[in-house]
Amino acid sequence: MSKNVLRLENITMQFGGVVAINDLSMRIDEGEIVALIGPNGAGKTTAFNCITGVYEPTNGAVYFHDKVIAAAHPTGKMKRMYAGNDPEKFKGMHVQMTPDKITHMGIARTFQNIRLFKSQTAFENVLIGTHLRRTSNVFSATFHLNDKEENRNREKAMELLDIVGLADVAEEKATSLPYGKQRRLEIARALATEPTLLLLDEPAAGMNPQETIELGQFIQQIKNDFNLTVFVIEHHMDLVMGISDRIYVIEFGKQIAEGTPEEIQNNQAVIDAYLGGNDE
Amino acid sequence: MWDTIFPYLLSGISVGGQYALIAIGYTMVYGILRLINFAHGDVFMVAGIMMVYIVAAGVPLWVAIPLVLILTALVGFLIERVAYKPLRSAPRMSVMISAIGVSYTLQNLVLYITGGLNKQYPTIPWISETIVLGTAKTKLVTVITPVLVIVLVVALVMLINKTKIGMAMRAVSKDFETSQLMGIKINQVISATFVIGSFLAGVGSVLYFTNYTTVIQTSGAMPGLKAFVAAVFGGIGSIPGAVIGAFIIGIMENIIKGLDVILFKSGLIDKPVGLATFSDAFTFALLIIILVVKPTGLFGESAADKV
Amino acid sequence: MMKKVIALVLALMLMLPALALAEDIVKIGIYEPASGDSGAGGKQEALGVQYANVKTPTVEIGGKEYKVELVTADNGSSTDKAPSAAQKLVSENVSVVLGSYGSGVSIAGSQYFADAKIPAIGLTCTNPQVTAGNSHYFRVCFLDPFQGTVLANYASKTLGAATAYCLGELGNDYDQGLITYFKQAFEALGGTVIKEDFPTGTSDFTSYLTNAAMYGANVFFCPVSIAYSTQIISQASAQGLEIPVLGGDTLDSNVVAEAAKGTNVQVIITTFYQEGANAEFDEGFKAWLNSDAEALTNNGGNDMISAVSVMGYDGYYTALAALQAAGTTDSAAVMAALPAVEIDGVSGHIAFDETGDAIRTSAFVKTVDNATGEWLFLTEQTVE
Amino acid sequence: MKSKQSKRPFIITWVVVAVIYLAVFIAEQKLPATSMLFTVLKKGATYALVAVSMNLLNGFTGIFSLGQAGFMLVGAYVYGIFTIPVELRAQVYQYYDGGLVQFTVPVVLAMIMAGLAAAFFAFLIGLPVLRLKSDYLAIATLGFAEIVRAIFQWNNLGPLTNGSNMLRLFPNFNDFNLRDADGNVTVYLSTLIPFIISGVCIFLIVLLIRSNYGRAFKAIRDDEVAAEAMGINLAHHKQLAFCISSFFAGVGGAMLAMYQTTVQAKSFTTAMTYEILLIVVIGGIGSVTGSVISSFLFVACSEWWLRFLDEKQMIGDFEVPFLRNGFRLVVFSVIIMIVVLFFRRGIMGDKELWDLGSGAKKQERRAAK
Repeated sequence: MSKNVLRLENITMQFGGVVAINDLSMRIDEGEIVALIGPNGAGKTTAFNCITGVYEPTNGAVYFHDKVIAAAHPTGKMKRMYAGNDPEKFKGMHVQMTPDKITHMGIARTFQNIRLFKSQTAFENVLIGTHLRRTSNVFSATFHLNDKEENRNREKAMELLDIVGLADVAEEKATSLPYGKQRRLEIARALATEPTLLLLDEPAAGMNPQETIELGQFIQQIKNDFNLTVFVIEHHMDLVMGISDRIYVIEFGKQIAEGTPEEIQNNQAVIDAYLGGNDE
Repeated sequence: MWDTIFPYLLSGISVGGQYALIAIGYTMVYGILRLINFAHGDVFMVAGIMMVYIVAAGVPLWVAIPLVLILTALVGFLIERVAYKPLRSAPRMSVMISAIGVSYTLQNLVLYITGGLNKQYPTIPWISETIVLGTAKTKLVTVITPVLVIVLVVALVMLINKTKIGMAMRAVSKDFETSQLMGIKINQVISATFVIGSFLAGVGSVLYFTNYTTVIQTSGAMPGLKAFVAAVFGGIGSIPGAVIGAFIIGIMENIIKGLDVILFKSGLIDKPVGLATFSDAFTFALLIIILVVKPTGLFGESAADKV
Repeated sequence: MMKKVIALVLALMLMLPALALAEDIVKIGIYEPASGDSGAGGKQEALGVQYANVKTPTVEIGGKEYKVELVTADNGSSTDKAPSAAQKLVSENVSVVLGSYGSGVSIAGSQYFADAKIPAIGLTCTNPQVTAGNSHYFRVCFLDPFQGTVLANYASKTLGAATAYCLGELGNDYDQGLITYFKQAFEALGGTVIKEDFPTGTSDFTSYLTNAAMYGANVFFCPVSIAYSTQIISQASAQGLEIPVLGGDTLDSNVVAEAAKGTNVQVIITTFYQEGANAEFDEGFKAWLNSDAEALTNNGGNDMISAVSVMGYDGYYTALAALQAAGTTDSAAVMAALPAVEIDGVSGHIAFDETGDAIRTSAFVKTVDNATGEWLFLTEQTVE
Repeated sequence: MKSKQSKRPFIITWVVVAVIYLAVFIAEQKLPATSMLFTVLKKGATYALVAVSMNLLNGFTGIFSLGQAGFMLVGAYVYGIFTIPVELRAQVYQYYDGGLVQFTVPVVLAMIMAGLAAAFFAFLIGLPVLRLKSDYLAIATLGFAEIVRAIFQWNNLGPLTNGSNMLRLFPNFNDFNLRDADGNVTVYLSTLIPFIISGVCIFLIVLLIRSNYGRAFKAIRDDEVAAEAMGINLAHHKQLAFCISSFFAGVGGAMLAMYQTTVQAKSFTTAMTYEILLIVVIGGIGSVTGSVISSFLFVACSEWWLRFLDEKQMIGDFEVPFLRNGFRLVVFSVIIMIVVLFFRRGIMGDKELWDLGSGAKKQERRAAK
């Protein structure tokens, strides 16, 4: 087995009395494309938010390249309300990295409900993604002593736009682009942070079948070009089945299955819960 | 010791009650619109000025007081219609700036009308009388204020819990969009909120200016800010919170004013150190502390942001 | 409507210069607060100047008859509005400036007059800082070290006070200065002083009044703006304050007297003038007030004479004397002529010492008749 | 591939700026120094800097702070305290035996110290309050300004701050004029120098906004969650913007002190912050050019052009109604409300002077497509 990139151990996320994720454990290995699927409201985006540091999990730990990036156990008021397992297991190892720190370590993400910088052009959106790898400080930047780096970043941003096929709209306001292009722009922006793990939250939402097929090819291409590991939340089963090495299925915050696309397609629990009735 | 502290407590309770009546307006508007209505303190001041002019025009007090309260409610209603309603879909900062603009306008308008001079507030008989309470002498209004505040708050809470418009208010404050979809007439609810808030500010103004007797265009600014701090302190959006917060702020402020005396009398300091300088500053220090330690205030509920 | 207004305004602006050329005019600036905490006092002070201007609308300078035009600028009782108000007078090329009520704003505007070489005559700004260290600011009233001593003497010797509670507004140079001098004099007489400050915009003075009582003070000294003093008096009345309220010249206003009317708060102040001292002036001024509705409103609604109006009146004649002595409307020449000017004013003889302060040796002490709301003369106090 | 921004708009901008400075210089030599014009220009230059610094925070970083007056106060006091000539200190600090500080520093250094002191205060207050959300932050910073005001007036700090009394007699704008041996002014610089100080500071702010840090600030304004996900450290960047903005507010405070010739903590009120905020709004939130233009307009209207509204005016025998003290401010506030309600983008929206030329070109290009 190759080296694992991301590992979730017993993650539970509870909002007040509502358990959004319940004792979720998973691992993603280097070079894999792994998908997380499940019905609406199953807690997929919540899982992403726990990985990227937007939420602090109620219980459990997240490892990235075997380094803890989040670890918590129920405390305070939550101690009484906690409805998950193993409240004691992660005692004494409280870690909560901020999202920017996690991105800095090499996890980049896109958002389900596109969050581009709305006042800026497509080009500037990508350029902002290069900011975290800066060597300049606020003084050298103000006095434009970092021109070399700045030019390199500009070139890189342009290249990325080219790769996602948006070079011709570089100077357009990001939010004036059509939906599909905005999604690709989000990917370009995420790539600009030089990640090793890319989290895609429903990248095909709102795309037609043709675009979806292209997106699948595109994800595989960038995975190879940038040496990425990809973790994707998606509803389009064709896409999921087409590109994933492995798939996790969750329902009501709990994992109900894990395996290769073939295994998942034949898994009775999954069919019952998800594929059976409501294919979206 | 008690004799030393009691007069300050009394002053604090009195001013706290008046803050409470203003704070309710802040907290209700914030609950529904998520807007700090910076002009609310000025509505309070305008109520005072209207009273001065209406009584000066020869209207008897028993007509003037209800008239002022109705007009104040109307002022609140108009402000919302003119300055906030057109901005309903605008960013929050725009609405807040509009509120600051309204405050600026009201102050300047009153400056123009009064010529920038202090106006003597009409004396309202009975509640202006001096009474003796233990070691302290005070106006009767000091004692009436907290009682009246409690009565009004109970009435308000009943209104919110029992009536249709109250229910609508609660719904809107929980979820603006959804309640709109559910067919609640948002604009009516918001207007009602402003009318109630302004009406209470009007009541507060009668009590406040009976105690402190002069009105000028800036009279509303400080009480307004303090009342807002009280609303935040108690947990903005919560009416009982605002009231309790207001009493705490009022009492603390007066204790600070007398802190030199209290410390001096109890032998902790041997000469006054001028802490009264910080009577206003202390209120804001308290605000910053509460915001940092418990941003939702004493009784506020926290809500997670959706990502 | 809007168009009409704009048209009117434009027409007006075109006509203004034409009017100005019509006859010889000398401009005197009135640098007074017309709004803010000291607005009431500033307006009363300006009334004295306006009355004097009505009485003597022209002046002969260098053998030529000049019409005196008063140019007013509202300094808003605030040091941050003072510069532009001062600059407004400067840009109008006034020959001399009168004012201001309130020492802080006078100091704040001072540099602007100095830079433009325009002399200023302080009417009732009693803080020594106004005239100290400069050659352009003069003053016709007494100073705070003197006033503070008078008050301290009165409190200690006449009222027999041992402890004085002093209350001033934060950031008000007048209050702070006078309290400092009072404190020095009062402590020199063996008394104890407790001093506290309240932030600008305060209206709740109940706790400060409580403090005074708790410290066992025998007098409550609050030389604050009229706006604050009226509130202090009415709250003192509600709390049954049993000690006298002492104040400086700022409290000499019918507004304050009105506030004390019908209460049992004893208000004692020092001031420049007592109604009745000059019957001719009193009558003329009252007649003028009663003939002009706006003036009457600015005087607080009745025709009681405030000392500040008298100082305004005397200041106006001092300015005229200086213009005559200079023989020109050039402000620098007026400044040069001012130190030697002497007049016999309503408030007494006015002559300047080397710092530009009027030489004054006495102050009036007055109190309010609680039944009628009128000022009663107590004594005339002098200090060596 | 490099970004292909044309240099032309920038050249035009530089030319416009140079012409303005030249005009100011010439006007100052030729027109009487007492003209109201110079008051407006001096105060306008001061307010322009403060407004731009506030815009950096509110407009570019999306931090709704209302602490500007507080930081200006700190700057003004630090400038005053360290520049009053030693021999005049006894006079200024008359109740505090000449005060604690018994040395002076050069004006430029004092201005930088003023900025640094303000930035330091910002750093301290920023640690706790920058975590707060929009309106809570606004009210907390507003409260901070009130606290600072009280502290600087505290009697016990008198030897340093002169307590409740004003600071004065420090070098002001008129001291920049060159004089001959007799004290007569040979070259007037009292308006040009504030223009230069303010211009240099604003230029620095523009450079910052156009750097990668400026982009990060805008990213935070547009979407905090996304910005954080892009690796932008929110706390660090917000603190940075807050301190830089306060630095320039502090320098602006020092300039205001020079303009006013006196400093009094009492006058740095919330109303001052509101005024600056309204300037920013009128100019356009997110436009440096807009803030600058609207500062001058605002000051000119309030101090000069609309003054006539405060006085009785006669046209022949006809007295124009409504005109009396205070009317100016009523008209003024109505204008502001109209801008706030109906012209929400202000004068410039989020455009800059150098965008105006290229904006037209972009449209051409779009049309060509």
